[in-house]
Amino acid sequence: MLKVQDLNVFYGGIHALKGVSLDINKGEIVTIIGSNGAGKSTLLNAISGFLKYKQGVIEYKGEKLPISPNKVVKMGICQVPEGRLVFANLTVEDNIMLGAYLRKDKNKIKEDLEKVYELFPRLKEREKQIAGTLSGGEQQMLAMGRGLMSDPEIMLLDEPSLGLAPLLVQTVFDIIIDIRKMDKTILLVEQNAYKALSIADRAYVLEQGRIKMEGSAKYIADNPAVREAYLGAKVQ
Amino acid sequence: MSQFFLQQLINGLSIGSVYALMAVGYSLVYSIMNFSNFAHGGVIMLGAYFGYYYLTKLGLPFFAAFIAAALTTCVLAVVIERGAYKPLRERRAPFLYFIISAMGASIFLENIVIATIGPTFKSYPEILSRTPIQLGSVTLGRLDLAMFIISAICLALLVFFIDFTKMGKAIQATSYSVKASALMGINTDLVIIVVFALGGFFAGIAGVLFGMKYTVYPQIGIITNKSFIAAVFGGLGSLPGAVVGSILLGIIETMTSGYLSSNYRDLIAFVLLIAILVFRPRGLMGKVTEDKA
Amino acid sequence: FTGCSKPQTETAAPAEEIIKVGWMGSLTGDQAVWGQCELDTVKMLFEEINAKGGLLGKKLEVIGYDTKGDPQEAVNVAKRLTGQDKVVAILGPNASGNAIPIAPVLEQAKVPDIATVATNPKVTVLDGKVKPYNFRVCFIDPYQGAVAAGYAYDVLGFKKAAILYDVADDYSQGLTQFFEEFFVSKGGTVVAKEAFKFGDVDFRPQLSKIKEANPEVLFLPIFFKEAALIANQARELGITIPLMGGDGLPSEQLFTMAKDAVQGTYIVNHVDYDDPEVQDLKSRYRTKYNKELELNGYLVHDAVVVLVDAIERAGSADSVKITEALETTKVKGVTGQINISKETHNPEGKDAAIVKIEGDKYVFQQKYSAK
Amino acid sequence: MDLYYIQGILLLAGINLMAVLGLSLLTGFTGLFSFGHAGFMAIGGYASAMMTVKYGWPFIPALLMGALAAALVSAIIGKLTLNLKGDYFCIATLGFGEAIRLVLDNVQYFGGARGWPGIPNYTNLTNVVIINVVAVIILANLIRSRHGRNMIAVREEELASQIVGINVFKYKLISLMISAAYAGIAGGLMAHYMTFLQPKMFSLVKSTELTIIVIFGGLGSISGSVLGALVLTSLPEILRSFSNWRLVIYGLSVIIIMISRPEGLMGGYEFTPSSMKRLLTRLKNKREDLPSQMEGGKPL
Amino acid sequence: MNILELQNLTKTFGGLTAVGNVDFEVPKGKISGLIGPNGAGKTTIFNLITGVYKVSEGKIMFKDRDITGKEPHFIAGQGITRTFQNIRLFKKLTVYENVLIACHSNGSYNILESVLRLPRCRKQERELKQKADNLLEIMGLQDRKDLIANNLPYGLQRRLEIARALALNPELLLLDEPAAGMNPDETAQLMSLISEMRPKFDLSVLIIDHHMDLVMGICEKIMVLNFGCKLAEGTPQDIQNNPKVVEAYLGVEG
Ligand SMILES: Nc1ncnc2c1ncn2[C@@H]1O[C@H](COP(=O)(O)OP(=O)(O)OP(=O)(O)O)[C@@H](O)[C@H]1O
Ligand SMILES: Nc1ncnc2c1ncn2[C@@H]1O[C@H](COP(=O)(O)OP(=O)(O)OP(=O)(O)O)[C@@H](O)[C@H]1O
Ligand SMILES: [Mg+2]
Ligand SMILES: [Mg+2]
Repeated sequence: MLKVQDLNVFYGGIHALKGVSLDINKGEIVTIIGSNGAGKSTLLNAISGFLKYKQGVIEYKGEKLPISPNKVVKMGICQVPEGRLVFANLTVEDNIMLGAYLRKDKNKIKEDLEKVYELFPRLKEREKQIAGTLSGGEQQMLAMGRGLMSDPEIMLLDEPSLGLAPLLVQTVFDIIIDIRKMDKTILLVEQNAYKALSIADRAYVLEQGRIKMEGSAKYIADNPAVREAYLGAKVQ
Repeated sequence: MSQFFLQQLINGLSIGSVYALMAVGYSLVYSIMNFSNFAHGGVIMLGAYFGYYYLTKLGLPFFAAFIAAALTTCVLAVVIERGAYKPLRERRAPFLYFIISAMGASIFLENIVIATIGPTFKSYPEILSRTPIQLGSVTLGRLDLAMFIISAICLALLVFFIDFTKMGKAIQATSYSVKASALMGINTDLVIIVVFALGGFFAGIAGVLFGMKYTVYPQIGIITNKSFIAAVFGGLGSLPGAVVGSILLGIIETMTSGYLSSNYRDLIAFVLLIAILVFRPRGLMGKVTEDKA
Repeated sequence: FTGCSKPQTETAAPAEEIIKVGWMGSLTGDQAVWGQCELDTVKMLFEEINAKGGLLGKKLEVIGYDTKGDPQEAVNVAKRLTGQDKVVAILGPNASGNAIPIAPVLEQAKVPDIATVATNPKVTVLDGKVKPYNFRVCFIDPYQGAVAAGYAYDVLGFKKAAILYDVADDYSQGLTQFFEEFFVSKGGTVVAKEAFKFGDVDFRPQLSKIKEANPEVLFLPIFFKEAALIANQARELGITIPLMGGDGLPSEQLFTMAKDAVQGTYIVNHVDYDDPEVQDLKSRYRTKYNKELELNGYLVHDAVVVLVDAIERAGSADSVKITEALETTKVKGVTGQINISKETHNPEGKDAAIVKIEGDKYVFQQKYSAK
Repeated sequence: MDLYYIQGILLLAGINLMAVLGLSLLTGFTGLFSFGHAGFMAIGGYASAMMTVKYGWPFIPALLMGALAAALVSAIIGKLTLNLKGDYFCIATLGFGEAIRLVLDNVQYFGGARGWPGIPNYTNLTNVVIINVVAVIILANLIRSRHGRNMIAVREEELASQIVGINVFKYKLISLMISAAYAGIAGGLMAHYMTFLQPKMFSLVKSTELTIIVIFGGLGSISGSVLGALVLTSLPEILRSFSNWRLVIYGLSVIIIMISRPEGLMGGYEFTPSSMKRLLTRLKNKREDLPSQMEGGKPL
Repeated sequence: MNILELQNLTKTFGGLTAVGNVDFEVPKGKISGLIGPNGAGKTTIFNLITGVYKVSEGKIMFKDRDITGKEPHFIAGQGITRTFQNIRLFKKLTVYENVLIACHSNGSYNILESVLRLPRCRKQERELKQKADNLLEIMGLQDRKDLIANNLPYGLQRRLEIARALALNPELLLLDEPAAGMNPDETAQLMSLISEMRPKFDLSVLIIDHHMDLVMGICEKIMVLNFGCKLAEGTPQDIQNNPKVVEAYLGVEG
């Protein structure tokens, strides 16, 4: 459904993505793992239309994706960005409602709102709080909830478990599975490689801007090189 | 209440409403772009000139000229945005650069008028009778009343637009975070154009009204400094703040002239401004949010 | 082949065949109308002189620059004119604040300057000493203030006056001070003295206050733009008393901006516009530029007359000799007899012309001089 | 070109430079934007002129007196307003600058709006050049010291500065005071060059002009300020014969510089032997180190 | 011996009590942990200790001296420094400049000396630069010293923040989620770095983090916060086995 081919992205002199190619099929959870600075966020931003790329193609359902974030969203691709990016001066509720900016179906929006509050009861409690003063974890929940409100076909999640308490990390991954059940496709970027691989169908390993490995999540998780580099000497 | 006080109050309100029309354009742009658009004064000045020429040279009827002038400045403001700010935006330059670019634009606009049209004053033909309405011994200019009403209507429309339309919501969101708004499917580039167009529209209206009431000359921009101060007074980026700040500044100025000293009117107004900022660092209605560490 | 490398396309007269004269004044800002008129008048007069064979057999040329009304710019312009362009004399500027700071430049370059409407006494005399290279063809502020006060009190019989002036303007402050001094010394009272600041366009707060004080005349020691706005707003507020002003008021612009409101205004002027002697100049200017001659045009005309006279008497275009000749000037200009005093470099004993606005005319009332 | 005329332009550029250097410390290095520096120039100008004219002081002590006066006033203003953020601080300084002018317009002791002629002509090219050289050295030394770095830190990120133990308010105040002192000296030089002072000379336009020079030259660069002052002071002179069009060109060139080179002429770089060396190595590094950084850099 | 004591510390925002009546000691020379669900008030406690927020009620004692209500820079001068949950570097400056700035308090020359570049200033400047170089060396950032901080990979930015904090010669170092955004491997490296650092710089450390491997691995004492109140306190063992903590925070780990 989403197809990236030979993508090259530069930041000034820095060559951040060097010929990245990947595929995502409908209904899949695909995860990208890689160390800090590997280019994961860069890849998501390129798909979302934030970055001009020199070379390569990004196609969605056989159509070339425009380099314009709002058009990409319109086509049903929604990113939940790294670092939350909530509207710091708006209330929690306003934030969530903005997620539904492009939607017109009032009743369905209401329904989805209830669903979001169900997933994140903390947000319901803080409905009227100014989003900028939420704790780090609360902001992350808000960003996810807001993303869900746009009712996308593909969700691009950039490190959704970042800064979340262990209990919530579990919840977030459960939610991701729930979201998939809602007939959505998910591209998940994660540092928490264990968890990500445990719920994903397929995985890519991104290193220094290049895809180093790809395959089924299980295959990647079992790969000794990956285990050493990304899963680390995990205690327990 | 004494007649004198009442007269000064009316004077203050009418001066304040001129400031308000100008300040709203500032605040609007500030709220999205987070910088003070000093070119606004230049656009207002051109609005006054356009209105004048549409009326006298093209012989348009008043309302047609009025709207045409506002539409022209609309386009002009957008052109300035494209030329002087967009490249900076794409580079994510800090706000200082925007301000300097805006100053450059303002110097440019003022002087291009001097160089082409010339420095002489132009007077609008008399559209509303200059004989004022008498309320006891207090007088109320017809033009002032008209201005007050037009300002009020425009501002009400603007508030409606911002609060109740989808584009309005997009403007609000974009003012908080451009990237996040884009992720919500908002066409942020369009939002910025709309904001400048709106700012330009208001500049045009302000310019024509200003020109009708006073005269048209290349240095009209100077007076917009006052409206800038008023916008800060009320809290930058807040539309109600801009209006309240303007009206208050107008009244403070007139009352200072009336009861204290016209020599030190601006001084007192400034001292008051600084005092307000010391106690309310974000103006009267600007939002105070603690920086979260 | 070598000959081609130096094309002689310009057949300009050799340098010594031209007498270069500098001009400076405001070409931008509120007073640009006057500045432009001054420069145009000088150009017209020089063309006329050149057409008649020039001066001392040489052609006159004017080099004019804008001072933007800014003292610092004025100094730059003076340096440019004396240093770079090597003019023999400078005409203008019209603002006292620009005429004062150029004195050291003139002294260093030994080039004389004839100011047009710079009326501050300190333009030519400082601390009792006359500045060697500064001259002017207009009367000075104390005199103008005295004339205005005297005419208002003695002739028109007003006992209570109000003043509305510009605190940030040198001309306005000076004239206010002298008007007030003379008016009070005659026995009148200033019942209200209100101020505004350059750039203001709304004066109703001050006018409301003036209205409360019930004066018989409103003195406006300011320039025409503000005066027009003030007149309009005063009438709106129901202030019907006559207005009065100095040489900052007369301008064609006054009528376009506030024709009805300024009716009956008395003005202390340098010249009587209806004087038969000025009609010729007026029509020459109108024919050439299709505009009305502004007040500054008359004064710069006289500055040119004074300069030409000095050059002729000096018999040379040497700036020092011109300066010497200027000190003994006695010529008749359109604004009256100009006898430059060696002690003050001012034209002594020049009458003021009182004019009154009636319709779209400045109607001459009388010559008046203060004692 | 005539020497006398060029001298005049250089003198003026030198005087402007003095004020610009001060503003450069405040805006370029400390990140505070001022619209009131003409006000400090005015204070310095009037104070030093008072010393030479009314008390017969010699030139240099009078200049220092002007600097001191400006610094003291700035301390008071700073105490009140330095906690304000961004545009709010701007507007407070704008208000201050206008207020100073308004007060001077009304002080008849100094001639009010009519101006104050007859100030001795002490400023000449030699002393302006010497003073500027000293000013540049002082500024450069300051910037290269821990105090200068603390100001830069304040510009970059206030909260982080606090956390590494920098008294943000104090450094803002110091920066403002030094910058006001520089402006004060510039005012004094101006007074004794023009031999005439008028509040009009210190308008908002003057403040704006100074800020434009700083940004045009490049924020955070002393050499940029020097270059900017020279270029932008002489540009209007060079364009003088274009009369009305020169300010059009001036405005346009400001925009063009901003959009085509937003870091200003010099943008953070300095013309010093060591920096040129550093620049060279940086360029070299870019070529050699970057690939290795991208390819060989092992995470942590 | 406790280096830091919080006594009845309370912070309210409007009606919301972010931190309520917390008592807590940080032992000298040890690594302690502060954990709790999102929004429990951990970062707020850091902000209170470092003076970024004003304390609503209660007292903060550092080395038995009351530092409640003092300015952040003053507290930093006393020997407490921190890193931020959302990295706050001097982004546009180089790595070296970041550390050099933070070294400033090791110098004592005044402005006049710096302007005249007197010997004392020159000598101290040399020492400051030496110190900055040393720190970069120790933190393994020497080879990137001329890079702009913002262009560093995320993990290195965190490391730089720690280096910058160490430049102040702190006695107490507060780390707010130092391992956020790191993968398990990187987290492990960070752990060993912190453990090495502690004795080398004679530090006491207080860490907030959600990576249980890290917290349980290196902390000797842990405090758990929930809804702004203290939920539990003890050794990692105690905490892991505390049912209340498991229920509120840890969850039943898979
Ligand atoms: N705006 C930018 N300008 C310059 N370089 C950038 C920019 N954004 C990212 N980079 C560089 O591009 C590379 C890839 O960055 P990216 O943010 O995509 O990494 P990531 O895999 O998402 O890492 P993380 O896990 O830290 O989020 C890094 O070396 C980074 O320093
Ligand atoms: N400036 C503020 N204004 C209003 N509420 C605030 C402010 N700062 C924090 N809060 C609230 O205080 C509570 C505690 O926030 P804090 O940032 O300390 O949480 P935390 O424990 O660090 O969480 P996380 O692990 O998610 O970072 C939260 O509910 C937050 O919304
Ligand atoms: Mg990332
Ligand atoms: Mg936190």
